[in-house]
Amino acid sequence: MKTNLNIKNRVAIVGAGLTLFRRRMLDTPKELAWGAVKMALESAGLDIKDVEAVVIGSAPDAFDGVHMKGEYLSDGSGGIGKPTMRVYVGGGTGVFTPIAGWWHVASGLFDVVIAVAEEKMSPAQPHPQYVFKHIWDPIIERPLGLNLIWIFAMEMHRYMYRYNIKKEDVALVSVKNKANALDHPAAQAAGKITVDDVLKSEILVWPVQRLDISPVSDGAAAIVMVSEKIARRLTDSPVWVEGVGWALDSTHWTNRDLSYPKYLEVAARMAYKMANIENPRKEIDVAEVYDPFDYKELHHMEGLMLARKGEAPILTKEGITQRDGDLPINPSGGLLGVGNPIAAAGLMKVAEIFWQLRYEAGKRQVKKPVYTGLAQAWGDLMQVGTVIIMRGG
Amino acid sequence: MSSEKIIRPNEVIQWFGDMEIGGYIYTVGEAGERFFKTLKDKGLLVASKCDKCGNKYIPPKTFCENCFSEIKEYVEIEPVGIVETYTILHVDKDNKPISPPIVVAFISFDNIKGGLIHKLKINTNELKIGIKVRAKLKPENERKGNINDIEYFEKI
Amino acid sequence: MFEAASRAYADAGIDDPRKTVDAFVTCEEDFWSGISIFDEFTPDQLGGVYKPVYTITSDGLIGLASAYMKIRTGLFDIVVVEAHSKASEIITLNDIINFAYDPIYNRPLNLNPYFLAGLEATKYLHKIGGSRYHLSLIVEKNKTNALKNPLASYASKITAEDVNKLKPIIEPLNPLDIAQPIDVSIVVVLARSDIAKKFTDRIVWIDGIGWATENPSIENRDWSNAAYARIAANMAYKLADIKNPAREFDMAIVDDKISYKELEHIEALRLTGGKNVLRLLEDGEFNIKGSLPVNPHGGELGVGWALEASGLVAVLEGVHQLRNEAVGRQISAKKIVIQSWRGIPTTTGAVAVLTIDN
Amino acid sequence: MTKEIKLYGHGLKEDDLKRVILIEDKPSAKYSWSAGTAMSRFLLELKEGRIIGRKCNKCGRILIPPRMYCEVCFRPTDEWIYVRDIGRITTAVVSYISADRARLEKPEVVGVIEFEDAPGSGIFHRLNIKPEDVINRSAFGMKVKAVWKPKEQRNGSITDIEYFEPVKE
Repeated sequence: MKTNLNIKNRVAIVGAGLTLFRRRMLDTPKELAWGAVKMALESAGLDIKDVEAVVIGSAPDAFDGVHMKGEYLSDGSGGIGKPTMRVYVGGGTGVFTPIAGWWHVASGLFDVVIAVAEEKMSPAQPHPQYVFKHIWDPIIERPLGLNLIWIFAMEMHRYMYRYNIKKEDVALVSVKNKANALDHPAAQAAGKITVDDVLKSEILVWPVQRLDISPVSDGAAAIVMVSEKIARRLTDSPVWVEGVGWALDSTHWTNRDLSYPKYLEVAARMAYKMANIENPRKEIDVAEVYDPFDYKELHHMEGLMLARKGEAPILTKEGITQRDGDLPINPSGGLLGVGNPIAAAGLMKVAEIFWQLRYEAGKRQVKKPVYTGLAQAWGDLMQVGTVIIMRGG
Repeated sequence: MSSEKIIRPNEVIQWFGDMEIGGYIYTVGEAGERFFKTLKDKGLLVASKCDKCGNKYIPPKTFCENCFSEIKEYVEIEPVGIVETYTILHVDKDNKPISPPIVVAFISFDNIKGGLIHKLKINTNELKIGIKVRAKLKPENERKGNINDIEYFEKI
Repeated sequence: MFEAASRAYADAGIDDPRKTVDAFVTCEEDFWSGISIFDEFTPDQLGGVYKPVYTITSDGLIGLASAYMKIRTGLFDIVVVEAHSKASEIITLNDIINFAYDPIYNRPLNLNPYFLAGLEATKYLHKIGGSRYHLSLIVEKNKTNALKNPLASYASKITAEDVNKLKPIIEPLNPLDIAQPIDVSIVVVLARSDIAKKFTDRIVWIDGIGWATENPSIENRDWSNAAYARIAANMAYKLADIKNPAREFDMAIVDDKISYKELEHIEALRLTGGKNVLRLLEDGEFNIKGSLPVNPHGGELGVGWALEASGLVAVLEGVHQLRNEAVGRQISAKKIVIQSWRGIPTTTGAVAVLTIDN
Repeated sequence: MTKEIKLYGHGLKEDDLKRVILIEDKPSAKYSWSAGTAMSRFLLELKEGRIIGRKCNKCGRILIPPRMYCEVCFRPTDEWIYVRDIGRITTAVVSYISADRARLEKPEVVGVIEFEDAPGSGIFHRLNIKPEDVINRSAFGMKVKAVWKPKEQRNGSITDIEYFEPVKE
């Protein structure tokens, strides 16, 4: 990766908003987007007329049930009469949306940009899972009746086999995140559960059980991104976007080693280089890593080099990733606890780091002092990593 | 900069498939609930009204396009409007000929932003921009709470 | 896609894209491809494995705008933009277009999705005082221009009189008013100015670019102005320091997915200089030999509708013209404007100003 | 942003669906994809009971499924190479649910098989092995061979292979 460090313009996040995350919502997708954008603008002290451009993130059109979903969402997103574009990297979209927001501002073309992510999965019948039938290669994979949980189970099992990880060690992630979510106002799947509850939950595709998985959800999230001069005018506590990175692996997932997310390492190295981070384990104070399944939190910690290969379960067991630990991971409650409206869930993570770095997370505020935070998402065919690094003022 | 015109060689296999699921069920939001329940029960249209900038919208919106405020106020109106523009369709969705052709219009309502797209039952030589039309609703017991509770608009 | 990418890299003087290119953009919608999450299938064919690759679910010119922004940040030097159409693989094209309409207020009417074009065309012709014959003139011009373009699939020697005789399908439109789909793959290599000079001496510059969405709700949009094109043009003109668009461009490529749109877009781009757009059309000013040639390559009516690659088809023609490679249709051009629109039912489009050094 | 803040949105319970307005649609989205040169040959060879890959002479990999270009070297691949239908399991799982999330009576085992003759190249398929061997992880690294459908039943599809099953080392 040849990354040019001549970044001309700094970019700050000055506001964030969320809707509730729920299994199904009455509100239309554009109304959900509006709810999140409205809250983000109010928290930034800005009006819709101040917004110069809009970036929309949303995962497959086949959930909301509208072709050209970016068009459909543009009014609720605040994009009427403005430069508006939708970006898309599958499940990684939630963290990619603010990366696109970053380049809108860092290009010098815009001073105030909204990044909004929305997903309404509930319209898809008879179950949103059906949409995943269509993410496979139509010729060589779909005829085998491939199921989304299968592919993740295959990755999970390869990872567990490679580093000799026990199921109960993975389950700790689910226990932690669902408990963390008890303090989150948007949460859909918070709860006090035990490792035993996870191990006794319905076996879907061994080694995946029901409580290893995040729910399907409707919801939206938004942030306001501004140039340095606007940030200084608006707030004493802007949160700076200091590093962005993303990378895609080959489409051919059966030609990869599934035990390690190398694409995420590539993405993370890009972001760390830009943020001048040499030792992520020491320099990242708090992280929101993508956890649609409990093992993914561990897998991603390793890809982000926050833990050595095979070490993430040990850190988890030692309590280091708890809110009062030395490396708090997913203090929001993550996708496992707050819910998983795909793109919105990724942007929710960015919003959480924003609140953590401003010490505005209330009961979710991590114990240690925080200066540098990271949010990450993952998607496509287990092939894309998206990373954003933020610093407090 | 380069382009490639794709010509498919004969030895390449065609593979048929779809990107369908069991279907979709859409909820209509708070404003949609007001609109369709009023249409069904009273045969009236509902506009939402922004109390900050005064804009009224049909279809009703829960947020104002102009000032982005939340909208909670609704007003009911008679289903009478003006034809803003029209077209005559001689083909159906699959481009198959239809006879008689269908007239479709965009109808606006007095002092309200937006309007409705719907079918128009009219003698085509009377068809022009600016004519006044009224909605012809299905009988009350056949209404289901969707846009087809209006059968068509007709000239008054 | 691999073929188009390889040739684009060769054309740009890039020997090893795996080393040289910093990021890759693809422009596509899932329902055009029949794959939920099309982004999965992009990196391999472009040379983008383990690189920053992403999809813009929009027209190629908007993808180009995203690449332009990325280079301006200073983070990237060389970004590749790809867009394609495999429309021939879509069996139920009209159903998919229909699926872009609002599911609550529009879709249950179960109409041919081009009803919106019929409504807009009626309103627009009413506003400017135009007639069916004006639409036929546009069809004649573009299909005839396309005869000289090897990429064109719908070229013909048809006259406006013949077009006028066709039976309407969606009044006032007849089948020749609507661009028909083609398959194509286009790859553009974009580089920061100082870097570009190391690779080639035939650089085409993006002096300005802009994009905009007007209003997705069809009930709340402007029915007789292409507001999205006007907003996008204002942005692009500001960046390119264009003060008098009617006089500064040697030619224009505007979106003509439906015949009336060509006129609407010419007006939105402020290319008429206060003159009546119908008179300019009647007088042949938009012909290849006219004062402002518009769509000398045949537009989409002549070349075909390339789905999200439409904007890059326009860029391609712009590059050919500026580099003096538009055999048979060459216009002496140093500065041109190109514009794209995503088609019904959208109000999204982009505008770019392209130039070449003397 | 604390727990006390009121967020926008109106959640619906299953029961609420009876009282709210619902609009239904089932779009038609049908395609005829072109399999491409490499995949077409692969499918035709499956019909003959053979597995074929494309070799990149620069990095030396044999790509399965085959591609006409090497994504690592970004150059055209050079030659067609048949590989034996024998490989090793790199990962395997036991599915108790169908693709439609219905409970299966008999659990299914699926996994990725890396071909012995083409290191790094694997395909996804069904496995005829015992679920216990997956759960106790002895399936990892196991040597397996394709079991083909009878020739007359093959139609040039990945399902021409019924499954892979263990072979003696």
